[in-house]
Amino acid sequence: MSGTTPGGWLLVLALALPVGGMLLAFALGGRTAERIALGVLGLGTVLAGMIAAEVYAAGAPLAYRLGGWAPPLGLRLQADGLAAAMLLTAALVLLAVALFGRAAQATPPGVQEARAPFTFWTFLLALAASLAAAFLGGDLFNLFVALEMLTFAALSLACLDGRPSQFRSELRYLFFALIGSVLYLLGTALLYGAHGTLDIALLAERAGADLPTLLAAALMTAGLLAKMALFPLHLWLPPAHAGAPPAASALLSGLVVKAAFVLLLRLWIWVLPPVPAGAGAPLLAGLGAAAILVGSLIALRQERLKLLVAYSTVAQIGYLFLMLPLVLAGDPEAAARAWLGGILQAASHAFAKAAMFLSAGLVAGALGHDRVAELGGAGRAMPMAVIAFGLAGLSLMGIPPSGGFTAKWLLLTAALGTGQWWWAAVILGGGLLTGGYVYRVLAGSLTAPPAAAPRPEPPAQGPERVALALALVSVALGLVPLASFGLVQIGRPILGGAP
Amino acid sequence: MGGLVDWLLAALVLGAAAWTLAAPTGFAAVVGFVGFGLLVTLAWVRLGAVDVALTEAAIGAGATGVILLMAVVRLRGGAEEVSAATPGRAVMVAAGLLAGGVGLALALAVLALPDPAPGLAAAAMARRGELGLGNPVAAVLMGYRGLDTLLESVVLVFAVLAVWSMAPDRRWGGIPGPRFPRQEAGPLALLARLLLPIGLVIGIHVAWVGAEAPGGKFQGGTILAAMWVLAWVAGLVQPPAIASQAVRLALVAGPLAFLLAGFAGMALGEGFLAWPPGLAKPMILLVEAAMTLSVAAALALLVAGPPERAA
Amino acid sequence: MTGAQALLVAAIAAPVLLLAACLWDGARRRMPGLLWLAPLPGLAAALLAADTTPLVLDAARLRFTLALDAPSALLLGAAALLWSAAGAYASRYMGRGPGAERFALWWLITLSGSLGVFVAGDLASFYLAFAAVSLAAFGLIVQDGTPRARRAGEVTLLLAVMGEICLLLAFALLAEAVQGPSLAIADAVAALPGSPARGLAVGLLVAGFGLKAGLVPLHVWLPLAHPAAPMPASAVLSGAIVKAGIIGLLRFLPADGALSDWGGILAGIGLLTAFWGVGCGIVQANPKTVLAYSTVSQMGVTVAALGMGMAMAAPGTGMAVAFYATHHVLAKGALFLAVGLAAGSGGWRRWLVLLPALILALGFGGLPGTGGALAKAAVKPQLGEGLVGLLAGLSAAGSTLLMLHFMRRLIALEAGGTADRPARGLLLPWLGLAAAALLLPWALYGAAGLGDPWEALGKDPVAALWPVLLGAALAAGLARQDRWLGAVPEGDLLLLTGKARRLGAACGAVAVRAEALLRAWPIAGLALMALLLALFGVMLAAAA
Amino acid sequence: MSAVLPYSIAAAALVALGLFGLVVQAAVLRKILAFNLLGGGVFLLFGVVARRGAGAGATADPVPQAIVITGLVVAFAATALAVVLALRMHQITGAATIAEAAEDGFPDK
Repeated sequence: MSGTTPGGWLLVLALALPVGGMLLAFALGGRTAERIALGVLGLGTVLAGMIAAEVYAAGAPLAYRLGGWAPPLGLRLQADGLAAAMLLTAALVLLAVALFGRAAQATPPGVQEARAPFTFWTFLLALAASLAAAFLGGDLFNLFVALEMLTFAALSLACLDGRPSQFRSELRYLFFALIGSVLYLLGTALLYGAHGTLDIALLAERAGADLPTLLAAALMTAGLLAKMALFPLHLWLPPAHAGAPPAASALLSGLVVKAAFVLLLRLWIWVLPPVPAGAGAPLLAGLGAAAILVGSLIALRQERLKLLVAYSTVAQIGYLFLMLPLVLAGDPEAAARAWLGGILQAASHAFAKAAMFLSAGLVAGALGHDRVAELGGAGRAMPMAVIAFGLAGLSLMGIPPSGGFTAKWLLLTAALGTGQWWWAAVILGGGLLTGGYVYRVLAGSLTAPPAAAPRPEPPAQGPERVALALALVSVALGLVPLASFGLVQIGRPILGGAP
Repeated sequence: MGGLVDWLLAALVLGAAAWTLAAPTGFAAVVGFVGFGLLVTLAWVRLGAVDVALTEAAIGAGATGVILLMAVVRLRGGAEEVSAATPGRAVMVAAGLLAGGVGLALALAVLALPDPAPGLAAAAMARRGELGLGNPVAAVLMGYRGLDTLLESVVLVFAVLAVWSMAPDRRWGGIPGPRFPRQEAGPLALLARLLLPIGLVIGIHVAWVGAEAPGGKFQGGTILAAMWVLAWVAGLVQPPAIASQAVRLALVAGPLAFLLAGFAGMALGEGFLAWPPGLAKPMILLVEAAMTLSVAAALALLVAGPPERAA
Repeated sequence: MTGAQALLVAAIAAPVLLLAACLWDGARRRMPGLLWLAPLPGLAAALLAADTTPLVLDAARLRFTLALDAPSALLLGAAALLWSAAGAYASRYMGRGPGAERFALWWLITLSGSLGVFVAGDLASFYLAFAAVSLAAFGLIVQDGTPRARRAGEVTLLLAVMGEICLLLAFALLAEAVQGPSLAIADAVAALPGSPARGLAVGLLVAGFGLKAGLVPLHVWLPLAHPAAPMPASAVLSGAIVKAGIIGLLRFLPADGALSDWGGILAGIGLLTAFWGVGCGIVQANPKTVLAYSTVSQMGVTVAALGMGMAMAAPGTGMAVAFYATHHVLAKGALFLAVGLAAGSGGWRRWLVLLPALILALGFGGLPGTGGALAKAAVKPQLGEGLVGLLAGLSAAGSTLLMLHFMRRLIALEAGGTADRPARGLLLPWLGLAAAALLLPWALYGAAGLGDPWEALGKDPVAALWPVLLGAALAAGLARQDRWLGAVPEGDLLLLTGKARRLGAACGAVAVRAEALLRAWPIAGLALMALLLALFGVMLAAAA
Repeated sequence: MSAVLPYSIAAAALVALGLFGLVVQAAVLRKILAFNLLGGGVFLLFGVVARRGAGAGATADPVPQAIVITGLVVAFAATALAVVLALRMHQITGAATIAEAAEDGFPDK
């Protein structure tokens, strides 16, 4: 488990490439940063694809022992199915956002370097590096550093517009994220004190249901929930995600919250013993259910498009937690379904939400506002963006044949299979509410424009295509035969056993 | 009577912390915090962690204290807003109970930690020779857990750029922080002139000895940064414009050198971030030198803040 | 893959490919004129591929299965015919331009789903097809963009999504009941009676499909939506799309007596729906609304026949019900086309519309010699005896009354000038479809294995005739009672939902206020710490 | 080993104080201070863990020590960022707290 596997060097490259790219982009500055970012993210997508293929072909996780030191003393990088799938998702979304940003975040002509574009491109690479570190890390403290990298990158991207009103919401974001980090770190201190290691695989063998381990798990979980904005800890998310420029919002909503979720899974599925985990999981899933219902209800009543999409993220995060009690219920078949369903939900939401924020940004940019009640004419002026929003909405609702549908179907049957029908009710009710807010936007943008309104400026085709492509990927995930998703099961510990 | 000293120190630490929370003015609170940092430094010494004590003194109390003091001067007023936003008694009581509950649970968990404590002291001591390092903490930072250190030095670059990016658009590329008038005479100027050379020597020394004795790049870099801040506040030096290529290179030199050394390990040694046998010590010293430069530059620029003036 | 299986694929692929072709501007501009072509492979499949071996792709995990049993083939053929005729009608009716192109897109999506439900052989593809036909119909309904159409579309969409939710849950229960990974409908139906959640699953299926088929009280969207859509869309909505619900009930509920208890319940709901539709329909002024209520009533009869068949475990119920529904596909579709023509023609040409319409209309009451009479004869084994027989006869009388009311409202539409001639592009599809509705049942009766049509009609002429006469007499008696017109609004029971809407709005307001409170910094901080301690406590308690 | 008991209790109490301060103190500067107290408690806990693991010639387990050094630098960077955000907010809006305010809206672009 701790040795380097064939193909392990891919993991080193997947992490070192964006780190090095970020440093070079920062040093060289200006337009070079954009060029480096596009190149690195393109290469990163290839690497992520190779890693996924390698894991799938080997049927076992890839691992790399850093510096030749074996855990517990040394660190290792590892890519199981979960990491490979999330890495690939992240790489694709990052690349799409980079392509989108070529128009929106170009350095203005006549300037050598400008604040927003330079920050955007450098932090795009920074985000890629942070995500790679978070997905591939095999040590809980190393993952803490990755979380901190992520916080800095995300915060700066959220601040990109530099609007005066933004600093307050970003401070709220920063403080909450910092509390989350510190609680997480506190947990690692207890775990190290109790077990003398922070390596996940070793902890999985050593951790029992003792007092320090349980408190550590509670602390780290609370910290990660704060970073994921699980209801009712979501105070910072709507203003931060809605206030950022579209390209940044797409990353924040689509990817950043997922990184904390992967850490949460590492903690709950790998480290924690099944009995306490099984007892705690319904609590988390209950909050997830509340997130789905409250978040969707609030989204339904938002007057601003970007806030609506942000609250939709609050709701969709809730779905991720429904998988916990299903995976931990003790039925291997249902556990495999729920596991796949949860990860598919994370991936398809990443694509769909990125598509939604990008197209919402295009619509808002063209109309000059993002009031939901006054979207008339948007469908005529930019059909591609509105179609992208609609397709992404279908995926979020769980309408077939979308990735969201397959995800919800898997969670649904797992819920029924383990006799936990109440989660099924939540999944379905959430779908209905989601339909409500997606409908509001679509119906609004398909009406005729008010007579007095100026004709909206149609956006450039390129960004519109990117948004549409992301939405199509989110839908196409539902057309992939389930058997090909065996990837995500690789390396998942079967309940009670070692990984 | 070590026990009594420790109890006293712990009580003082808590007292300073309570003062920091309850102090009537922001300035008093920050002063309390600096005191807290110094007391915690002593605690680290008592806990046998001299490396941490140095870092705590340099960064925890020193550098943090400096930016907070500079902030408290600029953050004036707002008393009404603060009192309006302060929660009512019910929330206070609830917060007290819940925070106390967390503290209590934590204390119980610490007491329940296994005895003898599992740990990696023996392993870390045993294998530091392979790196040619006498200081086991340095062996952890540069060897066993090198990736943490690499990523953390990258975090510093993130932080600097994040701070810069808070500037208004038109100030991009300009000079960070306020301008301090040049002090030809007076205590500050004297201090700066006297301390500067000594500080530089101490900083480089601390960074240098880190391989064998307590010390290292973070502590050394912090001392260097502190010297620069002193000279800046005394008006002797100007922060460089953030568009300057030299500044950028200084910031990324450390992590970039670490990364390259990592790949060298892939080519020559056991893998990424492995130090090639025989070359370990010189390469580590080289990387540490670059890291010291980058840490000093990053900390100094974090203190200076976002660009506020045109270059 | 055999040729017959290829036809099954083509039935779905044709509209999907045309849809894909719309990505090109040239194809999109021409698409309104090509709509009539899209269902033709489906028609061919119905004629040539019935009862072929199911086509199974990716047998490993997620099975994608196409299958066509005899009852489905019957309905598929009729639906394809209606879609083709209505497509030709739409080509002239909708004209050209962006509006017509948009209409064509929605049309093709709906069409692919509408035909898909007949040939899908596994739960996943059936659900996909059902979702397509339910949700895309929205686009057809709101085509005109009027507030009325929009409201109708919204109600339809809301109920359609709720129907989808019922079905999704039901399908999940079915998939759970099946041993092994198979998602084939046949396996699911076989496992249903023994499933632990049998009652819930059947209830959800009835709700989901009944909603589409317009069973009371889930019918409220139907009289709103069908009249609001443009004429050709109304025709397919009432003729073909509601049959997605019927085919669902037919294919998912075993008719072999395993669910005889549910058969009785279905029969009851069906008969209630049959009379409800008549009662609400005869006070409507708009002929399209009258037709929509007639659809509600007719679907009630269809479901009643199915329910009685399930209760009695009567052999051949599937075919009989499908035959009854097939007649309705053609005749109701044709009548909607007639409404669009009646206003635009004058003089003697008006009778080209009114006369066939009258015959078709009376056919719903069972006028001897019509296709409708054969349809009634087909379900006689299920609905012919005792109290149920009497009720069925009374409902047929009601249908006669309702359809005569429809004819009166149709005639009341302002006639065109004597020189106004209906466009040929509208007239030919109408006449073709009307002829098919009158004649095809004669050809299909024997082919469907129901016996000799002449013999069936000759068997009990009195029982066949009294409902027609009673209905006609009632119609004559009520001929001048126009003051009741408009007494029941379109969508009758929908009136009662006002309170629910207000309650929902209040809940939303409470949620908004509560959420705003939770977003206050100190409260969120308290929540974080409380959550931490709760989690710790729960886990500690479980571990101890 | 008894020497760690006072610091264990101090660490737990610091965490409680820091959390309390972060939740109830309104002024941004006080929140930043509270965050640092909270962080100090966490690091001190690592110190306790390190001390408990002393042995083999090390006065304290070097691994937690290295973790604290890394953590201290990260915490400083976070503090610097928070200070800059607070200063910019104060500079532009004059605000000294992050209480929800009416103008937390999303102005038209």
